[in-house]
Amino acid sequence: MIELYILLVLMIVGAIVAIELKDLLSAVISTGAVGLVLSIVFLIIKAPDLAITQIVVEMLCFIILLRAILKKDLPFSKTDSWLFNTFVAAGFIAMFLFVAVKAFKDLPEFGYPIMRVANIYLKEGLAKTGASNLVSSIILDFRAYDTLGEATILFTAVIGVLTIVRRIGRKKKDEIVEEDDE
Amino acid sequence: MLFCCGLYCILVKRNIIKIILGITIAEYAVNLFFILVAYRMEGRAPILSSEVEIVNMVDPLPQALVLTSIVIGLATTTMLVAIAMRIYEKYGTFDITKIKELKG
Amino acid sequence: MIAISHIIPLFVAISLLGAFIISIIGKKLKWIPDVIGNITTLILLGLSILAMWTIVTKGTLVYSVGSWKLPIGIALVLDGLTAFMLITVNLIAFSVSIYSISYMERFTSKWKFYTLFLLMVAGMNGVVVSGDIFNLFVFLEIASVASYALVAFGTERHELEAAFKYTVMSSVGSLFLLLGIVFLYSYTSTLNMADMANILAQKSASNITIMVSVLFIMGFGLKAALVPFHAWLPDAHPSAPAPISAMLSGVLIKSLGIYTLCRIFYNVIGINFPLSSILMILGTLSMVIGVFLAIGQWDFKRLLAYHSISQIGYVILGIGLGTPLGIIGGLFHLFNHSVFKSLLFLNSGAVEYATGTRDLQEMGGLATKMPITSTTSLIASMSIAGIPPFNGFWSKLIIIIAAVQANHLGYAFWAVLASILTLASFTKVMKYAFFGELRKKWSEVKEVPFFMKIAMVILALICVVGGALLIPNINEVFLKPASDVLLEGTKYADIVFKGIQ
Amino acid sequence: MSKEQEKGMSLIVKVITPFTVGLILLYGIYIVLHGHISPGGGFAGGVIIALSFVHLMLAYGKEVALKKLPRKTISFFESTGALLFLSIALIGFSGGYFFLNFISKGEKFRLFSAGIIPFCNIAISLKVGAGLFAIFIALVLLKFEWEKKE
Repeated sequence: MIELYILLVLMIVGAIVAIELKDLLSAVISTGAVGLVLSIVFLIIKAPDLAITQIVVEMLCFIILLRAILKKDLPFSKTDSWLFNTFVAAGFIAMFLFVAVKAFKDLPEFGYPIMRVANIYLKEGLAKTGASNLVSSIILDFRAYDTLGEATILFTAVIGVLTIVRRIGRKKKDEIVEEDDE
Repeated sequence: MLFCCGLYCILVKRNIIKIILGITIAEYAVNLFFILVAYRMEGRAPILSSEVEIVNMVDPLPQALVLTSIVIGLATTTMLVAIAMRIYEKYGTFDITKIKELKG
Repeated sequence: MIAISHIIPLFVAISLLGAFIISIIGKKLKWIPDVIGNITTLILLGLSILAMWTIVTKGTLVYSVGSWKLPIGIALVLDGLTAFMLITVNLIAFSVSIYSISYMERFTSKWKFYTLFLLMVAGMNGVVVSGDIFNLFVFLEIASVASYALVAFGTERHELEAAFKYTVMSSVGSLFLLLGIVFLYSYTSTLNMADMANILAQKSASNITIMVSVLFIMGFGLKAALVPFHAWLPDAHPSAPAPISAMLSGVLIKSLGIYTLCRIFYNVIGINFPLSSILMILGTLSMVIGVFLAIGQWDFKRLLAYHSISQIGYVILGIGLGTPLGIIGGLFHLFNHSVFKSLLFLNSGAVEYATGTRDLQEMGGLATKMPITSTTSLIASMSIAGIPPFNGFWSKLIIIIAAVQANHLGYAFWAVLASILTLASFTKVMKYAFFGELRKKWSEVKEVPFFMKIAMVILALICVVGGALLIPNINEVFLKPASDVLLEGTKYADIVFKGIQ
Repeated sequence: MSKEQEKGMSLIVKVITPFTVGLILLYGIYIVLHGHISPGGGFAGGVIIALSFVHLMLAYGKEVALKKLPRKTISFFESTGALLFLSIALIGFSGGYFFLNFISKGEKFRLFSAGIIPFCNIAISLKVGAGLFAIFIALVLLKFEWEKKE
């Protein structure tokens, strides 16, 4: 278990570094580091599917973010008048943590989940779907409808990105603009 | 904890890219939390094998859900990056204090 | 014979099918997106009326996807509230899609618009029919992601900025929701809402319930733009193209925010006193602050957006009261608000289409040039301000009566005050935009194209006859089942389990 | 983006890339096809496939990559993947239930088993791969045009 804790601390450190760094490039890179650590954590806590997905998604995010900031690492405007804002945020977070800690006590103990429904999956999954990867059998059979939604979200995002990068959005009145459909 | 870091970042920072990073980190945090609550001591990965029967597998359901939520996060991030890049194109800055055409 | 419950997944499947087909062939042929978009929404409207009929004759229906029985698979539930929301969503979607045939000529890439539009409708229908909490979240995200893109559709700088703000706030809201779902899952170890309600009822109230309630109020409050979380709405709604503003303001914030809020608080967690008073306070705050902010506005669409916040407050107040009359009033006002607010946004779009401005001070005397637009918007304004024969009056009246009956005189007072202020601000709109002297600038202005007129007239007719929904017989069919669902509270679980057999 | 980068990276990268791209693509396909028996699945595989093309593009510049996979083809693949997935659902629907697992389960632990799951995986991977690559291209091209303007 000790390695899990080390990795978690690493993640938190990475996140703080990512937030506090002034340079955008370094910030993006340390976010990438957090993502990679996350995928290792997934591996340790026995979720190989997630580890694979996380690592590739992380790479893609990383590349896209790099694209966005490349050659744009302008100096920040260092206005320090955000002190008030910081206090409000810190207060909010403290409150949130307080409630969360109270709520954690009611959760089942770490490492011993209830697993009511999950046991059904574990017992009958193979017999009913024939897939030995239970995660696959859940996302594509028991809960395939969710996956349809998930695929649709990606589809929506693709169309959305294509929509946003259009050159000319609005036609001027009585003017024929050539449509730039790709 | 990580979630709070992300939240802090969103609330405090005034740079668009930083906000995006904050959202990403907060997403990681929620995903991680979901998997952690489903972890079982001495658990095994939920993949059956033909030779040995494995007992004490971890809960596969949250893993499936987190898979979905990772993809949702990816979709949101790409949308945000696309909007951010267009904003940069129009305004020439990522600093949100300088982007203020709309009030309230 | 195919069982009637098979219509439930069709709500999602048909709209997705339409979206995918448009995205494949819509680029080549210009007329395809219009035709498919409108046919799809028409079919959906028909199906939702059929669904309503089914509810009345057969009662609640439950459909399990992939033939997996309840706790394992995903269940779709069709009950009174669902059918009510389906009709609202699809009615507005249909009229908006007719309207956009002409209006969206102003923008490039119409096929992208229709694809995103149908995806958004699919998302909303999916949210409404879902009986599974994670599934609800997934479809909520579909609708949100589509709406982010639609807000930025014009790709002007202020539109992009509004879209960014909207996206950030809304994704924070989604994160809160996801966190809430995680807590619920680890506490009950199930995702089905009915099952969850059963388990939560067995365990006594605990910190988890409080935590989850807080998270859900924050999350759904962000989606529904209740007052402490409303900052994105006045930017995002005016920036979108007019049909989308109508959709966003008319149905999106309701099906994503209010419907889900009601469903989870009433049917899963179970409403209790502190929760309902929080809802009522939030509702009243939204109501009053929204209307005060609205009075000072000169931008037509921004003014409407602030009024949306205020009217959402009415709905939440009515639902938060928790008495039968209050819930009926809240739901009825939800429907009415969808109709007249969409109509007003369409009107503002029509004015913008004809004159090119949204600033009320520049308009004036448009009534002579655009008779249909001005008549319909007169009807809608009277309706939103609560003038007797129109539908807005009845629903506000019911909410206020309910508040008085429940001994919440303070809330009733604020509701009346907000209503008066609404009337004042719409008098201003009518005076500056449509009546008064005709300015020289607008002497060339023409009435909007045919399809836009049709859409506006349909909605205006509904506004006029909307009050008739209260006549007992119709009421039995339309509103009663919906409010019953909320009143039954956590008995929801038993009904769903019964429905599965 | 400077001219140099439009053409691609250095010689070393260009020589190595053909090998690695093929391997990455193969690995992606492997992950997709074995999604139901080992970790992985449509999403991971699809992303890996997209990444292999992204890799090609980074190494050689956009012309080569776009020649291999023109934009029309991408958007076609994407929509087809989505439709395929929906139609799997609808075929099941005709058999009685939405998303009914209508193909026989087959022998356990073999490649051809588990009913509709492999097919779903393939559809999703098509969609995800093409979709993500489309996003990537859209963002990259946006940047090119913008820099031209300056």
